[in-house]
Amino acid sequence: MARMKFYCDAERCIECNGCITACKNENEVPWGVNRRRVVTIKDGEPGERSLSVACMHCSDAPCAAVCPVDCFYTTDDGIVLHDKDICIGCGYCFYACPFGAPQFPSTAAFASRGKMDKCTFCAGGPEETNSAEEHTKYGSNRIAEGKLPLCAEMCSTKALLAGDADVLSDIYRKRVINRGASVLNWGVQYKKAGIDS
Amino acid sequence: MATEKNTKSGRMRKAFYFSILSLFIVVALPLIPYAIDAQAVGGNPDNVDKVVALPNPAINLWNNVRQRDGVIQGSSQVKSVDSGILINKTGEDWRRFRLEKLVPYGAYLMAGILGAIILFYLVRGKTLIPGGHSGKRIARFTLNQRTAHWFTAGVFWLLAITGLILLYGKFVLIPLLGAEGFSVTAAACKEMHNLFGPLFLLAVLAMLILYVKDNFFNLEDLKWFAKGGGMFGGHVSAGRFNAGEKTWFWLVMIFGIALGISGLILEFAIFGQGREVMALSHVFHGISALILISISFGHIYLGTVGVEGTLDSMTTGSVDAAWAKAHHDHWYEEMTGESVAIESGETSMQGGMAEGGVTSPGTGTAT
Amino acid sequence: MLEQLVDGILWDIALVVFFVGIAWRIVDVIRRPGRNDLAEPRSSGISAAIMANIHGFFPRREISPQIRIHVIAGYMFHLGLLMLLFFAAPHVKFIEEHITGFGWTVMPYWVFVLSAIISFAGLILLWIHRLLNPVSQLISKRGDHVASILVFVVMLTGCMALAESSTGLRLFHRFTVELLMIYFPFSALMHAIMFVPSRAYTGALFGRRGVKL
Amino acid sequence: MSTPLERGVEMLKTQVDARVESYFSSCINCGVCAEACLFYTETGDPRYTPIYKTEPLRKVWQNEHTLWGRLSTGLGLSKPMTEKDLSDWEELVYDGCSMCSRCSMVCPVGIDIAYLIRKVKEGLAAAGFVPEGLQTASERALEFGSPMGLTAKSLRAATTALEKEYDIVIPIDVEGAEYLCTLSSSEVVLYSEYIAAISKIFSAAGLTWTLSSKYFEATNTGVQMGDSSLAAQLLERLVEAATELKIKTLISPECGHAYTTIRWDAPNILGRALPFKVVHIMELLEQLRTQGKLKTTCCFDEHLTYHDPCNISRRGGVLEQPRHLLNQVAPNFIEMHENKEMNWCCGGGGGVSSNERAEPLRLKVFNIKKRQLDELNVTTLVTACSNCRSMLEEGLEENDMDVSVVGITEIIADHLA
Repeated sequence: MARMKFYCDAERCIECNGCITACKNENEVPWGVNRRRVVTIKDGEPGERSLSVACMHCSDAPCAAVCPVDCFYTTDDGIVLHDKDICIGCGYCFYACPFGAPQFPSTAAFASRGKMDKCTFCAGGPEETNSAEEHTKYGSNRIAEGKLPLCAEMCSTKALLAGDADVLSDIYRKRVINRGASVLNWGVQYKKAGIDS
Repeated sequence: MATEKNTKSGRMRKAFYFSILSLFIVVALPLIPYAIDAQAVGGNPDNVDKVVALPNPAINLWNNVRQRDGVIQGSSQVKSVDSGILINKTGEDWRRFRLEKLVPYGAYLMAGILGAIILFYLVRGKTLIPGGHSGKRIARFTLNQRTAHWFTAGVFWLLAITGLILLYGKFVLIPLLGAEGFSVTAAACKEMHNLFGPLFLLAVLAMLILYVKDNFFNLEDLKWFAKGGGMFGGHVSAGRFNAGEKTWFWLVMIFGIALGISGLILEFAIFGQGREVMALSHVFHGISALILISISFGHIYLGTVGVEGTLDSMTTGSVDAAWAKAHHDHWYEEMTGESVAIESGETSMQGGMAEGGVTSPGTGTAT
Repeated sequence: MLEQLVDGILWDIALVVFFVGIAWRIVDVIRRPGRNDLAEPRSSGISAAIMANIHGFFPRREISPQIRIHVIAGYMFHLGLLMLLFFAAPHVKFIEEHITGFGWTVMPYWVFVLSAIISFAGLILLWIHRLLNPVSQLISKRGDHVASILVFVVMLTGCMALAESSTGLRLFHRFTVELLMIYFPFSALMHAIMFVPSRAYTGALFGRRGVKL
Repeated sequence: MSTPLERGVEMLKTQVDARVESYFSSCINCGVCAEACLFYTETGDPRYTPIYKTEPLRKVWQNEHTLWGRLSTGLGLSKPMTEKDLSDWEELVYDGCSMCSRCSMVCPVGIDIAYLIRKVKEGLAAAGFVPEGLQTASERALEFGSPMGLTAKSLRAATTALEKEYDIVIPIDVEGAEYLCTLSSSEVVLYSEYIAAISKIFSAAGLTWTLSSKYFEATNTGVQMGDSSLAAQLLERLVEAATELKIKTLISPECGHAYTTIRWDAPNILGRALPFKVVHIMELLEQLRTQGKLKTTCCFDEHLTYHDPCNISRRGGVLEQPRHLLNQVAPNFIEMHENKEMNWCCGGGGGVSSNERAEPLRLKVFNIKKRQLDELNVTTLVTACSNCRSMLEEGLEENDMDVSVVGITEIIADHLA
């Protein structure tokens, strides 16, 4: 049984925002809704890094925990999805999520929040698979077609990886070895680069 | 004229019951179909399989990002609230607070105070007017004051009910109605809550203007507190409002305004306020709401079944002279010019307690 | 099933009762002896009737202090309600689809919220005042309370359905509206229409005598 | 023979016309009218709320003309009217309402409540629930032609006395005179100065005028107690007397309800337009002034104010004339705070004055007038209605206020050039 995850390699991400474009295009999300975003820290300084962030499909998702109407559920692939027919747009998941994944289409000034929208790992939603309704509500369902999320597929530097956690771990392990050091030992590897300073 | 009066108050009572009934119907009716199919299906099939946790490569990465204080604030081409923030640290604390503190302790608080009131009633029973009605009436509240009071009360309860449904529905109603059914209730409640919220702030401000005059504390109130509002015997004198009522008034003002402001911050998310601010306002909102609701039980109890003759002051606007003499002797003196001899024992003690109790059951159990 | 009932037959019934009922009430007034005034008038009764209808919207300076709450709450409720009724997006859409066939500009969401809040405040104030003020307490009939509560319920279900997320709530709102429409012609709610002839009659009577209402 | 109750209810049923229907259909029981009614503001008793006084008629309308009413009557659920109701409302309507119609001015949906009260009175009168003061007055009016029981003889006596006193001529029964002066009997008994005054003014202005010994009474108890048939009888006599003398214009005296009755209601009660013009004495005086036939000298220096008689100003429409006239002779004329169509009633209109039972209430509600006068501290109070005049005098005496009450005509007469 697979468990789907994203992994964004800060060493590779070049902040091209291709993933965002791919996502928007594939899922036709409305204006103001950004299921994925690229955050750059130390922009233009030594040690600049970029990360492509979206729903991380947590194993024990905080959003699901706080949701007052229980609209979240986890698929067999470990993808965290939600039911827009149940969501009441209270915004609690947005407060709780560490990654700022939940998005709300603000209807107007005096925004009463609309239904929450977030990255579905291109796995659609509770509606019938690949139905028109599913597409309008949740975007495309590539997983059902045996494909991975388009953002990752599109990533030109292969910084953004999507797929089964184990596979990702292997890839990542290989990279670390090839890179001759772990991204995790920032201190060792990048002292000269002065990330810590 | 007497019959006249009865029919009048009768009409009023009927009108009140009718309105409450219809409000209940409004909230309950749309649920029926869901309740039925919830029986059939038995909860919703979703949110099942919890997955075995395998280590995720991203975990280490994000842990590192976390530890690197100060640099979680980046920039992003995506322009929206908090889009530049790499990771939201307050989220977890807020979630913990809501699920592990607010929900359980709120429930304990309300249940505790309700229990205390019931216990108190069983022990003490209704506080009667010593010597019964004198027939002489003294004007207590003006029409405007009463209107403001009932306006506030009405809006308060509408908000309280909808708010509590949103807070506890997940644990109480979802098992009954299923997620779909409850979603309908919750959506309705959210809309009502949002629409009536601003009204409550206005109502509270109106109350402040109309009632603040006689609600400033004075030395007499120290005595009142010292004697615990007469809970432990002894006569407690009081002016127009006793210390208990004053405390209630200021609680309503402080928590009411806190509720209103935090509510506005939560409702109108159009001024770019971030998650931290919202989570914080939510904390304030929840705490103030639960405190006000719990203490209002005491207030309602003492205003209606708890103390004979108190309700009149808010319905007809006048009270029986004997009531005033027993519970607000100094006010009685300034209203009538007669002086009141310190009565000993039971009656006056109950008298003191009558209004004093407004907060005492609350403080009794909340702490 | 429930949907067909509420959206279909019940709605049609409500429409018919509403309009036929109102028409019947108006005819009921007209067909009675209106006894045209034989006394030779000082000034035109018709213009006075029209003026009376206009002046009626502005309380007389002499008693406005005593009736401040009636006036303020009354205007809050009625103006708010009119805004909601005719300029709320869903209503305009509905009218366009089911009645007129054409629509008009709708108010932005925040104006909607504002008018909803205002008219709720007005309605609650008016009703509480009716219950507390000894005068209106004495003269109020059962119908007045029923009307107040019914309107409140309709507005409440309306704002419950605000999210437009569930059919259940929408149907419930429409159901209450239909109840209101059926109740309207036979209740004090008729004042919404009858105030016009009433003001006209009185205005004419005083106008012909040279007194401005 | 039906019971009084049935007679009353039957009569009330016949009273429901287009206006009543529209008025009751638009009433929302807001209670605004109460704030305009001196009987409510001065007593604070909600039962004096104007619209509440129309309850009997409303009940009939409810049961006969509304769906719910018909349903519940059909099912026998509606509470039928009782003798008790009628007697209760007799007191409310005859003692607690002076038909001043101030409430009609403020009703947000424009209900003419006085009009409804008038119809309630029809019902009560038909059922015989009328205060005995009014009852006897109307009997006297039928028998002698005047509620005070004055006859032509007593009129002659009065006029001859006046002629001696002021050496003036008071023409009686002069055929073809231009003007016929009608009187309210209190003007013969209490305020005969009025008769002297008009005689002076008319001779000064050179008008031909006369009194009628056949029927001189202007007041109409039928209207006061709300019995249209009686009102019609009395009016017929008046019209007959007037037509016999072939006069062109009938002058309504300083009496409120007399003016509204003859000028505005008579044609509708009789169902035909009158063969002569009807003017109030003030209208005539103002007309003479503008024609230059009425020259006055200065000055009446007293601080004075003018009390609008409800039936002449609010319900009669004679608003500006008294002001113009007073400004001629009285430089210190000041207005009351609420005047013209929003004046406060003296408390004795609508037959309350001839109803002894109502006296305590009447004097209580006089407080409003007292307050109005205290604001102004005037020494003289001018009015144009002998009924108001006697009510005001009583009220002032009760509150021992040092204000003298005068009829406007006399002031003018005293200051003829």
